[in-house]
Amino acid sequence: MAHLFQVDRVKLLCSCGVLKPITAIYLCRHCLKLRCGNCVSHEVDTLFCPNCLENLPSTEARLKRNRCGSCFDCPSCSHTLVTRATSVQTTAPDDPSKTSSRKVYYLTCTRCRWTSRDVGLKDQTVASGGWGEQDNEHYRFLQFLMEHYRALAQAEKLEREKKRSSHRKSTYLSLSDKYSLPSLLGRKSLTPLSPYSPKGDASQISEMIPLEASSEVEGLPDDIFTEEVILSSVTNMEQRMASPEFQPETVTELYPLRKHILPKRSLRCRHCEHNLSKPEYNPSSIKFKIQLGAFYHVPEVRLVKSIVLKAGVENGVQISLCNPTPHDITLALLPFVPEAYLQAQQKEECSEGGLVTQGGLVRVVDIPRETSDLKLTGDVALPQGQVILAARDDTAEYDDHDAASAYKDDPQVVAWRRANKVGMNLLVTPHSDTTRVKIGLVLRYDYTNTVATATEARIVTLNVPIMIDVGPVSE
Amino acid sequence: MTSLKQLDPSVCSVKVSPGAVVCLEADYVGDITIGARTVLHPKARIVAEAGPIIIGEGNLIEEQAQIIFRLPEGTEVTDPPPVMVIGNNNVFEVDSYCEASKIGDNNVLEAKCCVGSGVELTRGCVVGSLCKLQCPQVIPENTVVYGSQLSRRVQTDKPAQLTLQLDFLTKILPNYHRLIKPKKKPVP
Amino acid sequence: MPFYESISGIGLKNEKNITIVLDFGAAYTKAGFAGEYGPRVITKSEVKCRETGKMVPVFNYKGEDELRHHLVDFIHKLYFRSLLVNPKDRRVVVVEDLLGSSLVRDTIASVLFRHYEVLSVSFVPSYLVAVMTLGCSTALVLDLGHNEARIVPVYEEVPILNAWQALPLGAHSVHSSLSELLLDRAMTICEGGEEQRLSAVMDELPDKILEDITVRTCFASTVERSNRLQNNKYDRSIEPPPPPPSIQYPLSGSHIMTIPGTVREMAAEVLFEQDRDNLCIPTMILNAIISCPVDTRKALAENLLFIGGLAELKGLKHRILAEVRALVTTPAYSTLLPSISFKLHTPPAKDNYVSWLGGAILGATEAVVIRSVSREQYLSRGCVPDWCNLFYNTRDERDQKTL
Amino acid sequence: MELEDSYYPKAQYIETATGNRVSRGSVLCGSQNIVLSGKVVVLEGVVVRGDLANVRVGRHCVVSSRAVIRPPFKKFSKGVAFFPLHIGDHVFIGEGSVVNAAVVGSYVYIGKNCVIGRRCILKDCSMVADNTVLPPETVVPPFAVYSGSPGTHTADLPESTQDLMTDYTRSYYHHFIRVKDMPSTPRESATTARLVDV
Repeated sequence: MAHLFQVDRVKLLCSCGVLKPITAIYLCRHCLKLRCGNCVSHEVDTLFCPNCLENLPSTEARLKRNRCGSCFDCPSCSHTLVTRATSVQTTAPDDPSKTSSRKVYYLTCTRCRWTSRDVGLKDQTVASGGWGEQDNEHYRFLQFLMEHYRALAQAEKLEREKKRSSHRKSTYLSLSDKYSLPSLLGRKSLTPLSPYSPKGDASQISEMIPLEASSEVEGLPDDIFTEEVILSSVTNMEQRMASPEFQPETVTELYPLRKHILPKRSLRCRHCEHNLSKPEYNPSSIKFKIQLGAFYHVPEVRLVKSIVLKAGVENGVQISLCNPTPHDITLALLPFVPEAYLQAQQKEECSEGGLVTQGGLVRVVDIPRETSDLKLTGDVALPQGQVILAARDDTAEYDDHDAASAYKDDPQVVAWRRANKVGMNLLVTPHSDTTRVKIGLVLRYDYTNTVATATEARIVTLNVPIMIDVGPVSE
Repeated sequence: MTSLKQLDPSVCSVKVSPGAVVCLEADYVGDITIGARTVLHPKARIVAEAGPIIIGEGNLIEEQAQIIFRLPEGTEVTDPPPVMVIGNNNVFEVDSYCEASKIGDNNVLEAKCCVGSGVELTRGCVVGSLCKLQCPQVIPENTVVYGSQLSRRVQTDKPAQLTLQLDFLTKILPNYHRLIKPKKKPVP
Repeated sequence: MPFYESISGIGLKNEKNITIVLDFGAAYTKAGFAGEYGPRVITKSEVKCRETGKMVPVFNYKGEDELRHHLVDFIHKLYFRSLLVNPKDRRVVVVEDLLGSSLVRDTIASVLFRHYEVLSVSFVPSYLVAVMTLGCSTALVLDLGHNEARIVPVYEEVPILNAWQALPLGAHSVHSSLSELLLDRAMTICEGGEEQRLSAVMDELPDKILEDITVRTCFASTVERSNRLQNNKYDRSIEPPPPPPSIQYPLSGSHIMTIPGTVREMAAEVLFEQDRDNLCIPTMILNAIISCPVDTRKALAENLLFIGGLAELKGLKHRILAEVRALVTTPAYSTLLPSISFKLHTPPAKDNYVSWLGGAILGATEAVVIRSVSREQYLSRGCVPDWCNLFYNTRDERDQKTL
Repeated sequence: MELEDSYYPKAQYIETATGNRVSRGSVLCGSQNIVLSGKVVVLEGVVVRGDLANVRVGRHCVVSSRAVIRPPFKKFSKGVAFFPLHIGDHVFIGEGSVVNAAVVGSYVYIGKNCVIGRRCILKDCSMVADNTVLPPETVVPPFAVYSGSPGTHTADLPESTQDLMTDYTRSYYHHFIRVKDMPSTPRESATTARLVDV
């Protein structure tokens, strides 16, 4: 949805170092830091079928291999299949002279017109379900194989435990056990590459007949040099990969595929383990139990007009600031110096790292710091002084009474004021060697934190670094 | 704009067979013959520039569908002029574009597809939405063309029956739209 | 019904969270759960580039950062579109190529541990686990991948690394050869109905179309026909064999390409043409056997295993075997490998996910618990053990470290 | 980027009491069966087929030029029926798109030149990218972006979609400004019906 207001022209610098548009950034109210998809932990919240929009409990989803029990995809073109009903004339088994009409159902694709009859699947007498599954031809062998290796591994584990209890004097083994280093480290040279050099008592391990190699391999079919190939009867890669276990080669082997389900995701801050976004359970719902998107907690900056900047001179650029919160916001625009900012970040990280090791209870797994292109290609003169953004009020929206008079605005700073929006003029001078101007600024604002635990609203000052892609430069 | 209107005879001549429902509020250019039980929605566009267009029976032509018979640039108009023949029970869905001069029976041109002038649709073919067929070719019977890769397959199902939909539209369209009156004498 | 049954029989029953098995390939990536008999998904190894928004191959990167970005996004897609489980606190088995790049391996580990906070990662060698699917312990594994053909013999469950062979002959080379042949010989029918050479219409064919043509129409010809084709190249008087039928292939709405039958037949020949060092896939097999200890050679030759997506090309296995048998009688090899016979295994899976299946078998056993690097270990060390890193493979060094 | 103003000449649009702005160049067949709930913008060349079945369009929707809104039909063993088509609030329908859906939820964005097949269901906060074909009976779940032919789930929408779409359709309405006369944009004559007085 980035194209709607071209939100990716204005990007916020996340605490992990990634630049993202405001719609992809979150504000953790507990850490009071910006977070993004890159630096939060994603979790599968609920599972649902995207076609019938039914919830699937996770155990059921596991049993059904993440596929819906009632919806099918077309094996030929991947579109959802629909059930068609027709009636057939059947003769009663006891009296061949009597015919009765019976309803039968088959699956058909409204896109490529594939039907379950194409591959010889019998019509079903019930409207939903009843379509069987394909069997893996190697099923029995693989079952044996799995059992065999499982027994082998079990034997190995027992052996290790025996060794551990009998206090051998081999210093190196006990040491490696003590430090619970993986056995990869405990053995020398190539042994770690072989997880199953048979050790221990072979007699305990179940008998398994290995596959035999054969000297004859199936060659090309005889008719390949003479037979015309009908392209539409040979499956393509997508059709094959849609059922990885079977990978049909001709269209006669295409069987209906159960619809793959989708997750609803929730996001969690890695540092404080609080949820940043948690959707409601109902698959059709667009509401959230928890929603800490920056869009709702950080004033949104937008360019008002797309302009082409003139090289070498000051250009007037208008931006709008919008308050999404139900509290008045006092804000100021400050210059952004990437180098200084990065240094401050590093310093902070060091001090934080120290804290973590001292606490030692919860260890935060930090992701590697990202580096973004923070090169500024234009100088900007920011309006001085503070501005108050009116609180968002859905009822007052487009109520035409003059809001501007209520705030004693400095016309040098505020170009216009409308409900919870304010327009501000910036002066941008493009650098000489650039074709596209990017400016940076820091948005300093007073955020009213309404964490449930706090008894009253607390006001904190936040600094949000913002990069704006102002536009191209003309000579 | 309130008085009675009719088609400009200097621009077009539309012969409508009895039983066809042909809305007046569409674009017609040239010599057009429309067969029985054919339903032509408002805002369709039929242009017979190169020669007459003969549309068969039981066709469904939806709004913004275009059937254009136009000679490639630089070719002389021959005498007698070529004829564009559309068979029976074809569907031209919304915003489809057809220049094919030979169309058989039971074909479906889905919404926003485009069939070029050198293409021949035989029978029971389906040209999927947004598919563009421009290379001169004969599409074999029951071929379905679909998707951005213009994948093809042969359908085994019989083409869907149109009659029910046509009956319904025949009943309902006269209530809302001005129609072109059929000729007294059925078109041979 | 195996649809449900396969789940109930899963190992590590005490552990609620089933291990994830990932096999990253240059062209396709296989992902699924341990203990299952097939991967849940085989997907193109492609991600949306963060800058351009275009789909790019995951392992096509300029630097470590880019590779990490690709992997973060790609693994995210695997978890949240296909596997649908929380990555956190779950074990992962990564099927790795022993000859693969260390950077890729380290980055995979870093992404899994740091971004997805997995419980443990176990890198298992693809050649070895592929042999495990056969139930035997010895095989010469030829992996016909996208970029390269690689051989690592496995003897009694130990990969004989010094006998490895690799040549840049993979599906990719078949595609380029196909592209060259088509641009040289194929004709297309254009919008106006006129026939033109393909090269007059376009400079190159997209990879997706080349792959599609290879998969649907190409095959590896027989030795006999191939020889006649080769001879015809040098001596026009020798009759070439009658070509297989050509195919009308619609390129787009405005072009229909005619693929000549000879192109279908010859695209895969590139795998058998000896390069300047007289190397090709058949010689790789024999060279690998020769590099192995004498007493293992017979067993390896009688247990060949061809895996990888390209191995599914029609007639390819047959052709390789035929070429190898012919080659071994030539003076260059007959003295070194006298009276040797070759036998090929048929794995209990499609060729392109044999290694994944091996990983899934291994991942379903207790062994994965012992043989993996846990998150704590990784975070305190900052790297994963690697066989080629002397730090982990020198006894004295290691003893000092652990003391 | 804020939306830029676009202008429309007073003579070419009808503004209703509820604030709908409907181009005179649009075709609303069976207008008694069409409900525009207020502040809906219908641009030139749009076709709405109220004659086939009821069409209800929610508040603050934008229907761009040459789009077609057409109730879907379904065949039964005895006859066919056209189903009513409901479109929610704050929906944007792009240029030249054909909407045959059964239901379009609220806060839905449909791009340019799309085909929404018969009886599709577009849930709230979903999006169909430009040049997408949704085959008949496709369901687009909330927060999904469908694109391609056939439309497949290729991306996800941000959680703030609801407010973005509200803001977008509102801004569109407020930046769609009436002027007395347009500075010479000649109306196309080629596409209008060739009718003459009797």
